[in-house]
Amino acid sequence: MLDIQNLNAGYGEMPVLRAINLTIADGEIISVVGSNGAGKSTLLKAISGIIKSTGIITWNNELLQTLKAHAIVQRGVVHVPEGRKIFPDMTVVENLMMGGYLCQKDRQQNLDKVFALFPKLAQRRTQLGGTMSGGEQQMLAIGRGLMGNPKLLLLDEPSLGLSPLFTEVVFGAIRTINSSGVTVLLVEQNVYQSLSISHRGYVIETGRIVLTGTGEELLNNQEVKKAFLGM
Amino acid sequence: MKNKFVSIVAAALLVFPMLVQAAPVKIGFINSITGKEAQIGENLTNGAAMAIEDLSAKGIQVELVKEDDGGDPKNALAAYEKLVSRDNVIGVVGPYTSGCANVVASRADQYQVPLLVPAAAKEEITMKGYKNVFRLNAPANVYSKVLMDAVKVFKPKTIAYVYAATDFGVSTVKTAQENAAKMGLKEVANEKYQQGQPDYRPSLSKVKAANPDLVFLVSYDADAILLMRQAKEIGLAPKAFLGAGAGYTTAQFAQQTEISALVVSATQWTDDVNWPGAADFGRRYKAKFAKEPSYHAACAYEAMRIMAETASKSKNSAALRAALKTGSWSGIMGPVKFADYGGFTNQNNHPMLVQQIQSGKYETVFPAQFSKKKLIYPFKR
Amino acid sequence: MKQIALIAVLAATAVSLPIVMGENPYITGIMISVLMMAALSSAWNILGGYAGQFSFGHAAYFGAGAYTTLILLTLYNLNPLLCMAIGIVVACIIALITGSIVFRLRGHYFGLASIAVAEIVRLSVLNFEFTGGAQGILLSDVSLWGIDLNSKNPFYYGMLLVLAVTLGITAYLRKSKTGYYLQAIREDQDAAASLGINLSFYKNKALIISAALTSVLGSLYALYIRFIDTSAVLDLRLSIEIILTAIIGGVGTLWGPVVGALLLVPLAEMLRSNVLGDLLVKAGLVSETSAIGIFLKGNLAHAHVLVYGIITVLCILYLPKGILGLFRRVK
Amino acid sequence: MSFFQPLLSGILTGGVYALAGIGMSLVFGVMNISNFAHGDLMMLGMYLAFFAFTLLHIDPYVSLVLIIPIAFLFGYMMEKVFINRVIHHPHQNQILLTIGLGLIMSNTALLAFTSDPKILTTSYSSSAFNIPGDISISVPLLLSFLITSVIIAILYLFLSKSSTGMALRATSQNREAAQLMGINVAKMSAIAFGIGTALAATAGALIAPTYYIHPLAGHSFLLKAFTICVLGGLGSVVGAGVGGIIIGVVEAMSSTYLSTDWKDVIVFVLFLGVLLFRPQGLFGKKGGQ
Repeated sequence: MLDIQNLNAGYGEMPVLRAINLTIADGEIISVVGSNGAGKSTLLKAISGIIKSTGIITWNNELLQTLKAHAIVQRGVVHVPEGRKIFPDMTVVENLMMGGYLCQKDRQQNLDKVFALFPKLAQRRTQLGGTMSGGEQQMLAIGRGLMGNPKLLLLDEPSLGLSPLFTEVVFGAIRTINSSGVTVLLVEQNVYQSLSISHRGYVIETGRIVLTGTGEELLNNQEVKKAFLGM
Repeated sequence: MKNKFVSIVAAALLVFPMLVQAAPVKIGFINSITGKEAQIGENLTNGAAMAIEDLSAKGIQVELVKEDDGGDPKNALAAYEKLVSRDNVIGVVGPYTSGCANVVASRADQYQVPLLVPAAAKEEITMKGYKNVFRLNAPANVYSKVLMDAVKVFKPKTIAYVYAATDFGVSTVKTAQENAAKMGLKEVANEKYQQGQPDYRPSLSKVKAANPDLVFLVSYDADAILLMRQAKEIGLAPKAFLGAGAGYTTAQFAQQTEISALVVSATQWTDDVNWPGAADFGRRYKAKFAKEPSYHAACAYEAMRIMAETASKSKNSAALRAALKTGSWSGIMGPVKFADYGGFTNQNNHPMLVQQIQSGKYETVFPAQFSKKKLIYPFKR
Repeated sequence: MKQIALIAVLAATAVSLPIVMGENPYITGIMISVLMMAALSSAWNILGGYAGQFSFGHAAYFGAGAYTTLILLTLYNLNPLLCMAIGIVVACIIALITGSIVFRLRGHYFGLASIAVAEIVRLSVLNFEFTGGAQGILLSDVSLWGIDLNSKNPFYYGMLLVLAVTLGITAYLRKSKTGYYLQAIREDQDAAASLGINLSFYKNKALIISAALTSVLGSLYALYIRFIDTSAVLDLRLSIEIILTAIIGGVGTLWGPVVGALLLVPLAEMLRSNVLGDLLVKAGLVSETSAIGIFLKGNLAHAHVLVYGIITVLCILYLPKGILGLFRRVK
Repeated sequence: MSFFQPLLSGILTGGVYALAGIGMSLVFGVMNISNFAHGDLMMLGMYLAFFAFTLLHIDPYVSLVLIIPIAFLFGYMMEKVFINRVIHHPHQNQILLTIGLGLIMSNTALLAFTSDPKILTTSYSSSAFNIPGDISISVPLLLSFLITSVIIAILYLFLSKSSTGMALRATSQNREAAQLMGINVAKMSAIAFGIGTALAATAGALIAPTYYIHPLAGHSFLLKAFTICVLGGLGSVVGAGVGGIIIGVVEAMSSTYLSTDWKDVIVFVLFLGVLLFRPQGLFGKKGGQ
């Protein structure tokens, strides 16, 4: 399980996250929701070791902050970044192979799994990543993340800029992934969709956690309704 | 490397005991030890060091203050001003490059400290009427003059120029064009190049297509070898290759017999010339530095010898200037006298030599009174 | 208030220095070099430090001033001040052409393109006849329009004046609208553009101010040394030296370039002339005949560029924000 | 005069330029650093070839089997000790660091080997053969062109097929995403710099028999290498290869049909033209930042 205590992080001298406490049990889907600039992406970057942080982040009782980013991936914590960040001059298959860079022996098996989850990618094997549409890129990005045998999948705004149709596909895939035993930490602006599929959720505002509860509780919370759901 | 270290140690050891004796006069030496010209600078350093050593063996003591200009005129000026105001030298030898020499020469009359230029070729250095500027070597125009004179008897008709886009290259070719015009030579190609290129074949192909009798070249060490290699490759074979100084006068070039055979070049000095001590200097230089002496080394040796000898007899700059102006010397560079002629002031009317690489060796072939061998013309391989 | 007093003291020291020091051409010459490099680096700092546009081709503007001045002087014997003014115009034209090409580019591309432009200028000067080509231009006159060119003081005060003007412009720009816009461009070009800042206008403005000042310094240099060729005034090494001075002092600070020049120029001169070795011997720290003494005396002369390289590397690794960066308060 | 003579000699000379450009391009792509010490690394290769030839009597082309691993290790260490410490610094600091390292290398070489240029004369140094049409082909240039082609082919296969090669490409396309794939980007940088150094040294060794060897000899190739990698598109191996040949041919053609002293100007104008109208290079793809 992931346990975060009193986490502070930021860029340069500008603090973004203040005293965050958060836990995720194995097999859960957890959402962190909040408005733009609240610090959601920063939280994921701190967990995956892209940026430095103070406080404590442990994953299965191991302190993550002493590890380099690539070593954290090795522990099964895989981060699918905001904006997809796929490799534009590589084909779909090459992108997926990069996702399986650390577990090359399971590569074929994982590739089959990803293609079963997103049949569209199978059709586009040799297309260059940079020439795909946003929705296709998002599927590729998630597929690439799955290639690394994740135990905990960190998803950063997977629905950003997607059509409603693709959004459905992506959230459906997240549920499937979770049911295969992968713990998911989901960061979203699409509050309704993400809380609906989550076991629990956290609301983050200007770098602090202001509210927490089950997905359902939060969806029914007046504050959340007013702030995020326009009700 | 080892040799250089030995020479430095030797020079330092020599300088030290002099300090103990009743303060010998100080002279300065500005040279390009670093920068683009460092290679030739090293030859000058060696020549000057040998001069000091020889004089010391004869009991003539001077204190030498060495300065590096890195080939930058601003540094040369700083070096000269340091020498005259901080070190209080009474005379200065140097700088090597024409640009630096130009700048320092233009200040010599201001500080009234005589400057003896050992090897810079640009004519204007001694054409401005500076009273404190003396030059040992022959200026740029003589390089082409002596080469043309050497081949005049064979009545060539056409000439092509291939030269580096440097001060020396451009000035020498300019005077060569004047001399060629006087001889009625027709210019059929003119190829100026930037140094450091790996491929000169297109230029050389153009020259080959023009089929000249003479190919007049001005290059530095490395590009001389490169040019001649590529000339051989594409089959450029004029009646004569005339190399003006620098790259065509090095031992390294002569060793490349495949490409250097029979190349004619102009030089300030050779070790087989019949000037007093020239052969001996060549031998000792080779023994000491494990390489052939270049004319730059000989120029620096003679300039340093003349400066140090004269300075040790003069107690101040004014006396030194007068002694340089009126004196005459004879040594490895032949007779030396700083005279005013043809627009020059304090210029040694140095007779340049023409040499040809015959069987892998430089042989002096012109003027007749200094040479033992004859020029082989036309060029055949 | 304290700042004004400090500046006044600095100014008074700078103005009175040649009088106090007396006529020592060597020391005055070095001080002229310090002032010139400080001014060059400050002028570059307006574009490189405040607008964040790292030009590696400032030698082109320096050369434009130097060449225009000497060509006009030797050919037409114009008033030196007029020559300088025309030099500024030439530099500004080159700057405008450069700006219209290179300001569309960012990051590495900008730096590389500025080198390419400067190289085109250098090679053109080298190939043309009227510029003296590889032979360079020698100014034979020793006095011009009543100025004794052999005297150091006019150049000392000339360079000092340009430095003061450059620092003044920098200080003014910092507080002005233009200054804020330039700093916005430095921090984030896209964000600045989205705020409605005309990127190309302000970048070109900074470039032209910087180029004009650099050109004046080129003119002064040409009159001071009285001989120029492409390797002295148009070389890439000069551009690099200007940047290095700014970085070592502190990029994007008012006084950084001055501090950088005060440190680097005397250091380079001490290495070049081997004063360092001499001083160690004179101080009795090293015996002249000992192995170290001989090595210092003999080899330091060969190794001074090597030492310069080592200092560059150490500064970039350990002082990436420059000397003034060490003291700058955290914002 | 034949049109094919300059064309051919331009293509062959361009091969060596290409190798220098590819090394630069790889470093540029993976690390986003302009390496101003690249010319000095070429110089390193020249001296290695020279000493292998004079001391060990190994042919300069054969000596590549020694030079490539030595240069790779040297570059790898150089990245570990110096370059990686400025990888997140502003560009200008990175550039000045490489300039400083270049100064250290060239001036150390000056102290160690003196400024006398060394000439490496092999039995084939100035040999050529003629093909119909009175065109002469330089033997050493042809050999080095062939070796360059083989090296480029190997490099291409390495980058497109091997796992490490693909990780290098991934790092060059998106450093942060590569990190999230579990790729050790710091190690990739060191490998890229090692390969870049090995390629520079190879280019130096290949040119040594037809050029001269001097502590500052690499500097003539520095700006050309930059031009080539921009022309071909940053990080594109094939692009840099073609870019090198284009530069070689443009130089040869402009000195044949225009004038020798303006050929460098023409190359720089071409460079600016490409930057303006096709900043991603002739082979770079749009969108690939």
